[in-house]
Amino acid sequence: MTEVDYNAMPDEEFRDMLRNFIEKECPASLRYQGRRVRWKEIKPWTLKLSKKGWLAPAWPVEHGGMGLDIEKMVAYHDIFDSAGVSRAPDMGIVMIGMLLIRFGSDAQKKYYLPRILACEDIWCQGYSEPGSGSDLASLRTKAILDGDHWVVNGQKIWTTVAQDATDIFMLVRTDPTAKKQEGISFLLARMDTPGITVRPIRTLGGEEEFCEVFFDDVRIPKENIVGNINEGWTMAKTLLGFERLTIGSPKFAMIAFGSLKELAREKGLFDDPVFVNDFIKLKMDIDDHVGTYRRYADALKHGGSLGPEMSILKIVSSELYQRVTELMLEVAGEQGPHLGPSNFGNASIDPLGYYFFSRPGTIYAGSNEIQRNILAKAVLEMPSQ
Amino acid sequence: MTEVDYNAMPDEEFRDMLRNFIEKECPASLRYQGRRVRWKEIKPWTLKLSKKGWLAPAWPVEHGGMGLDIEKMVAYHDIFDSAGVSRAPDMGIVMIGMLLIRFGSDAQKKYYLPRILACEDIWCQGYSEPGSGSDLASLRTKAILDGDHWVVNGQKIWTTVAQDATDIFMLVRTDPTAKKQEGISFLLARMDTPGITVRPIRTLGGEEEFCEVFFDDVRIPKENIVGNINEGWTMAKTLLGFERLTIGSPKFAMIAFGSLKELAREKGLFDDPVFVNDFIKLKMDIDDHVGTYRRYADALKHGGSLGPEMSILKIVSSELYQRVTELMLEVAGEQGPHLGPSNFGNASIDPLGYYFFSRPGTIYAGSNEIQRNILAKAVLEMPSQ
Amino acid sequence: MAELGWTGLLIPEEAAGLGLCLGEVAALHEEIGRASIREPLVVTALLAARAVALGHNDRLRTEKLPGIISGNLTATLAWLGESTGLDTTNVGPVAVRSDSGWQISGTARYVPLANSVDAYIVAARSSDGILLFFLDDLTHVSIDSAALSDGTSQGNLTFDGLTVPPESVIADPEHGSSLLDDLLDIARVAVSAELLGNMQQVLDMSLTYLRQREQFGRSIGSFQVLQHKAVDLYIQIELARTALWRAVETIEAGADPNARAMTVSAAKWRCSEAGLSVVQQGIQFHGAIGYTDEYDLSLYVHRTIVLATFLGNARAHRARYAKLFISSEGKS
Amino acid sequence: MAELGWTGLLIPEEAAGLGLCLGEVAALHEEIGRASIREPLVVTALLAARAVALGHNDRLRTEKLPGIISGNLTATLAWLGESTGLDTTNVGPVAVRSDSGWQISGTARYVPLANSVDAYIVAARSSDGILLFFLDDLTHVSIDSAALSDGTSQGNLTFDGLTVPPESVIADPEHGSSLLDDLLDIARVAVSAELLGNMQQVLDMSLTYLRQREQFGRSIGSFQVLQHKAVDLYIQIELARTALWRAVETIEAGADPNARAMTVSAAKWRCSEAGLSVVQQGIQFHGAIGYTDEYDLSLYVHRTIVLATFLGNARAHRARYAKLFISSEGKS
Repeated sequence: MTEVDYNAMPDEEFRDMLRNFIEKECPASLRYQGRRVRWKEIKPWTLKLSKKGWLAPAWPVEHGGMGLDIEKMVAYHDIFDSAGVSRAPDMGIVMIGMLLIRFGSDAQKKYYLPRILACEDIWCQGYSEPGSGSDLASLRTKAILDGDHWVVNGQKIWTTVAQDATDIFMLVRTDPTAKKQEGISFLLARMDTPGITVRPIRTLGGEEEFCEVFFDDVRIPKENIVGNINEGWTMAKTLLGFERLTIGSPKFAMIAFGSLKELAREKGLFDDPVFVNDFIKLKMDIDDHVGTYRRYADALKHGGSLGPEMSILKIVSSELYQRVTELMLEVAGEQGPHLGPSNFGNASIDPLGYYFFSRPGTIYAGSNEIQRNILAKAVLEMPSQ
Repeated sequence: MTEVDYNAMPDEEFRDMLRNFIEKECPASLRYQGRRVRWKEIKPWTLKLSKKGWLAPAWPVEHGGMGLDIEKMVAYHDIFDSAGVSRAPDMGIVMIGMLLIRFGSDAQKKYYLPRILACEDIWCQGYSEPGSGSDLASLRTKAILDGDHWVVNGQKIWTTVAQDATDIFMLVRTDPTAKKQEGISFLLARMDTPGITVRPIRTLGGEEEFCEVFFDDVRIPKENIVGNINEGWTMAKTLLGFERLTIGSPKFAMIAFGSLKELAREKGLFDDPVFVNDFIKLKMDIDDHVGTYRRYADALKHGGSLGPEMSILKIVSSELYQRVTELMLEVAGEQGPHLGPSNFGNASIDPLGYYFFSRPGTIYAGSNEIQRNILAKAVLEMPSQ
Repeated sequence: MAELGWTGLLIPEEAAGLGLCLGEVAALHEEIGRASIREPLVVTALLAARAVALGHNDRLRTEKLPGIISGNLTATLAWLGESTGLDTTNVGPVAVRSDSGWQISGTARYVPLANSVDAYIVAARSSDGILLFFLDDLTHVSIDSAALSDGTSQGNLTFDGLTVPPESVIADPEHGSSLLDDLLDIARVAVSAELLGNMQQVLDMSLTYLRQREQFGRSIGSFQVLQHKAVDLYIQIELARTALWRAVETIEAGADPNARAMTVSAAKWRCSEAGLSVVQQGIQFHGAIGYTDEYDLSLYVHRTIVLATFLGNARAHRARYAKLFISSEGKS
Repeated sequence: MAELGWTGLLIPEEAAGLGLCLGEVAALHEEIGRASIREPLVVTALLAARAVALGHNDRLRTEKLPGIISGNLTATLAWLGESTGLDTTNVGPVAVRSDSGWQISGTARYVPLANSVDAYIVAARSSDGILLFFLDDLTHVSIDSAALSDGTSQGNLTFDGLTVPPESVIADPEHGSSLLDDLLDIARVAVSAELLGNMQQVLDMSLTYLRQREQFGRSIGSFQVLQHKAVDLYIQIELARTALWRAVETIEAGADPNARAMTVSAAKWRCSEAGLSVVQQGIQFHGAIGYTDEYDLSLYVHRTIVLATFLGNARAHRARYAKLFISSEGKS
C-alpha cells in the first residue's frame, strides 16, 4: 500500500480512479441489487477494496484508512452510490471502527482495527430489543459484573445479518437503578462466546436479513467495554453522528430508479405519457433529494454541522425509495408478484425484491414518525403538549 | 297549494317533477356557481319554490313542509345537487325551523314557521366566537336575565351572510359558573334589535360571505329561548343531526366537477392523456363518494342512524371539492388567476372563485382534523393518550 | 372448497351449481379475503367452470362440469398474449382451421396454476374471431412456470401447432369474445371482493396492534398521526366497498358490456390501489415485526400483492377506464 | 425599485445596469417574495430591460435602456398566442415584411401589465423566424385587460396590421427565438425565487400562529398531526430551494439552452407546486381567519397563485420537462 494523499487529488481524478476500479473489479451481481447481499457473496470484492486500502474512507491514514476530508467523502459515496455498488456488512468500518478510533483503549484499537480492515472480523449491532422499538432507551438486556467478566442476559432483535458476524457491539443495562438512558453501557463480544444463540428472521422478501440474538449467562471480559461504565448512551449518540452521510443517502432510491428506467425502456413505457408523467415526478424528487443531500454535505465541508437536516434526508430518501419501488411493482404488470428476478426484454429485474427491501427504510434508524417529531420540535420549534 | 302525498309517488315521477321545475324555472345564474350567492339574487327563485310548497322538504306537512320520508329526501337533494342549484340562505328551513318544530313552544312555532316559509325571515347562526374556533363550547358571549329580558353582551364571528339576515339563533352563556357545555342556552333575536352591529368579513374570494356580529347590551325578550335554560348544548347537538344529509353531500364537488368537465372540453384537454388520468381519478373519487353517501342514506331509510359516518362524508366531500378546484385552477392555465369568470371557448367559468370557495370546507363545521379525531376514537377505538 | 360445492358458485342449480347471485359471490369472496384462504376459487369456479357452463358445448357441460364442480377435475383459463391488456384484443394463442378441427399455436401468458391443473380453457384468436377450447390432453403444451409472492404460481403455456378436434370448442368465433370478457369481468369482481376482505383484516390487525403496543410509556394508538393514518385507511376501505358493490349492482341490473367493463374496472382499480395502500401502511404500523414473514400480517401482504395484480392491476384498469370514459362521454 | 437601480439587475454595469449575477438576482427575488413586494421587477427588469440590453439594436439600447432602468419608461413583453405553451413555438403575433419595415397582426395574450406600461417588447413570428420589436406607439393596439388575484393585471394585445419600421427591430429572425427563450427562462428563475420567498414567509407565519393559537386548552402547534404537516411543508421548501439553486448554478455554469430549459422547468414546476401546497396548508393551519382577506396571509395566497401561473404553471413545466427528458435520454 503506497501512501497517497487523496485529499490533494483533483476531484475528477479521484472520482475517475474509483469509477474505473469499480467498472473493472466489481462484479455485476453486486450492482443494482434490490436486496441486502450476504457476506459470502460480497467478500471477494470487499477484499479487493481492502487490498487497495479503500475500505475505510473515513478512518485516519495512521489506522489504515483513506483519511478523506468531507469533500472527498461525499465524492467517494457519490461514486459508489451512482454505480449501484452493494454495501458489504460494513458496521466494522463505518460504526464500531470509527467509535474505537475516538473512544477505544489503545489495546482495543490495536487488536480490533487491523482485523476489521483485513475483513477478518465482521461486526453486527445489538441495539433493539423486543418491545423497545423506537424507544431504544427502554432496553432491558443486562450485564452484571462478576469478577473479571460481565455476565450478560437478555435478548436483542433486528440485528442485521448477525449470522454472518464474528463480533457484536451492543448496549446493555449495567445499572438497573439509574434513569432510562443513564444506566447503559457499550459492550463488545465475540459471537462465538458460549451462551450466545442466533436465530435468523425471515423477511417479507424471503431473505434472512435480520436475527434475534439471545444472551444466556454470557461471560464477556471486563475490558470489552468502550468508554466508561454507564456511558453507553453517549457512545450510541456518537455512533449516530457517523451515519450522518449514509443514513439519508439517495443511494437506494437511485439504484431502484436505475432499474425502473431499464424496465421502462424494455417495456416501451416511455411511449406512454401517463407513465412518463409518473416517472419524471420521481425523477425530479430524486434530483432534488440528491441536490439537497449535496447542499447539506457542502455545509459540512464549510465547517457546518448536520443536525436535524439528517432527519429530512432520512425521511425523503426512504419514502422516495418506496415510491420508486411501488411504481416499479406496478408497471411490471403481471410479472410484479414474481418471486426473484424475471426477464423484461433483455433485462433481468426483481421488482418484488425491490418493493420488499424498501419497506423497512421508513421504520428503522428512528421511524419517520420519530424523525418528523424531531424536526417539529428541533427545527420548527413546535410546542410540546 | 294542493295536498300531495309525495311519499306515495313513484321515485322517477317525483324526480322528474323536480327536474322539470328546475329546468323551467331556475335561472342559469343560480346554477353551477362556484360561490355563495346572496339573498337578493336568489330570492325570486326561492319564492317560486315557496309557492310550490317545495321549500321545506323535511318539515311535516302540517307545518307547510313536504313531509318527505328519508328516501324521497335523498332524491330531493340528489336532483337539486345534480342540477347544480345554488343554495339560498336556508338556515331558517334546514336548521332553526326544524329545531322549533321539535323543541319550540307553540307560540314560537306559530309565529316563526309561516314567516320562514314565506321567506319573510332570513336566519343566520351565531355559534363561533373569536378564539373559540373548533372548540365551540369555550364560547364567552353572555346573557344575563334582567326582568323580562336577557341582556346579551359579546361577539360572534364567521356568521354566514348575517348582513342579509332578519333573525339570528345563537348560543350564549347563561351560567358562567357551570362547566363548559352546561351553562349554555339557545337564544333567538331579531337582527334589528338595538345593540346588534354587523361587520362583513371579506374572504379570499372577495365575497362578503361571513360577518362579525357584535352584541352590546342587547335586550332580548325572555321567551326567546328554545328549550330550557342552560340546555343550549342539547339544542346545538340536535341541530347537528339535521345536517346529517347535507354536511357531507357531494353537491359542491359535483358542481365544480361539472365546470371542470366543461372547461376541459372547451380546451380540448380530453386529448391529453395526462389530464385524462388526473380527471378520471377525481371522477372515480366522486363516484365512490356519491355511492358511499347513498349507501349511508340507505342505512337511514332502513332505520339505521348516521353517527361517525357523517365525519367520513364530511372529510371526503370537502377534500375532494378542493382537489377538483385545484385541478381546475391549474388547467385554466394563464386564466387561472383571473378575478371573476372568464371565457374558455363558449363557456364562462370562474376557476379562481371555485378554488377560494372550496377552501373553508375543511375548516368549518368541525375541521377535518377534528373529524378524524372523532373517527379514530368513536369508530376505530383508538386509545386516548 | 370444492367439497362445499363452492366451485359451482354462479352455476345454475339445475347444472349442479350453487346458483348464487353475484352479490352472494362477492360476499363469499370478501370472507375468503378476510380469512386469507388460499383456495383458487376464482380460477376454478369463475373462470373455468363458468366457461364450460356458459359455453355452447352441451357434451362438455354434461361430461366435464360436474367434475370441475366436485373438484375432481381442476382447470384454469389461458388467454393473455405478449401484449398484456385487459380485454380480448390481447388474446395470445392463435387458432387456424385444419382438416381435423383447429390448430393452436402461440403463447398464453401468466396463466394461474398453469402447472398444477388437469385441464385448460384456452382462448385463441382466429380470422373469424375468438374461440374458447377445452383442453385436457396436455402432452403437446410446454409450460414455463414462476412462483408468486403468496406461494401460488403462474406460467406461460406455449402451443406448438397443437391440433384440437371441433368437439373441444366451448365457444365459437361469434361468441368467444363476449364470453371471455364476461368471464374476466365477473372474476375481477370476486378478486376485488377478496381484496376488500384482505384490507379489512389488515386494518383490524393493525388497530389491535396499535391499541396494545406501547412505546415511550403509552399505547402507540394514542399518537394522533397514527390515528389519522388509520382513519384514512378506513375511509379508503369504505370507498372500496362502495366501488365493489356498485359493480355488483350494475351487473345484476343487467348492464351492457361497456357499462360492466367501466364499473368493474373502477372497482378493481380502487380495490387494488386501496389494498396496497392498506398493507403498506399496515407494515409501517407494525414496525419491524411487520416486515417479517413470521407474523400473520405477511399472509395478507403477499396475498394482496398477488390479487392486486391478478386480472389487471390498478394502472391497467385505470387505463381501460380512461379509454371507455373518453369513448363514452369525454367528447360528448 | 427602479430608484434603487434594481431594474438594471442583470444588465452589465457599463450599460448602466447593476451587473448582478443570476445568483444575486435569485437571492433578491427571494427577499421580494418574503416581503411580498408587489413590484413588477421581473417584467420590467428581466423581460423588458434585458430584451433591449441583449438585443442587437444599439440605438434602442442607447436611447431606451436608461429610461427603462431608471423607471421613467415602463415596458413589458408580449409574445404568447392562442395556443399557450412555454417556448417560442407558441408566439402569437405574426410579422410580415412590408415596404416600410414590418407589419404586425394577431394577438399576444396574457401580457403582464398590458394596460399600464409605456412600451412593449413584442415577439412575432415571420416566415424567416421570430423577431422582437420595440413598440412605444400604442395607438393601433387594442388591449383587453383582466384583473388578477393579487391586484395586478394582464391583458391581450391585438395588432391589426400595425406597421413597424426596421429601426424598431430588437432581434432579427436569426436571433429572436433564442433571445426570447433566454429572457423567459431567466425570468422564470426569478419567479421561482419569489415563490420560494413567499412560501417561507407563509410557513413562518403559520408556525407563529400554531405556537400562539390555543384550542381545547393547549397550543394547536402541540398537536402531532399539525406538527407533521408543518414538517412536510418545511421539507417541500427545502427541496424547492435545491431545485431553484440547481437552476441558478446550471445557468451560471453556461448550460446550453436545452439543459437550461430542463433545469428551469424543474425549478418552476417544483416552486409553483410547493408554493400552492404551502398556501393551501397555511390557510388550513390558520382556520377561518386564513380564509379572510383581512389577514396578512392573504397577500401571500394571492401572490403565490399569480406567480405559480406566471410564465407557465407546474403542469405546463412538467409537460415541457417530460418532452425534453424523452428527447434527451428517455429513449437512449
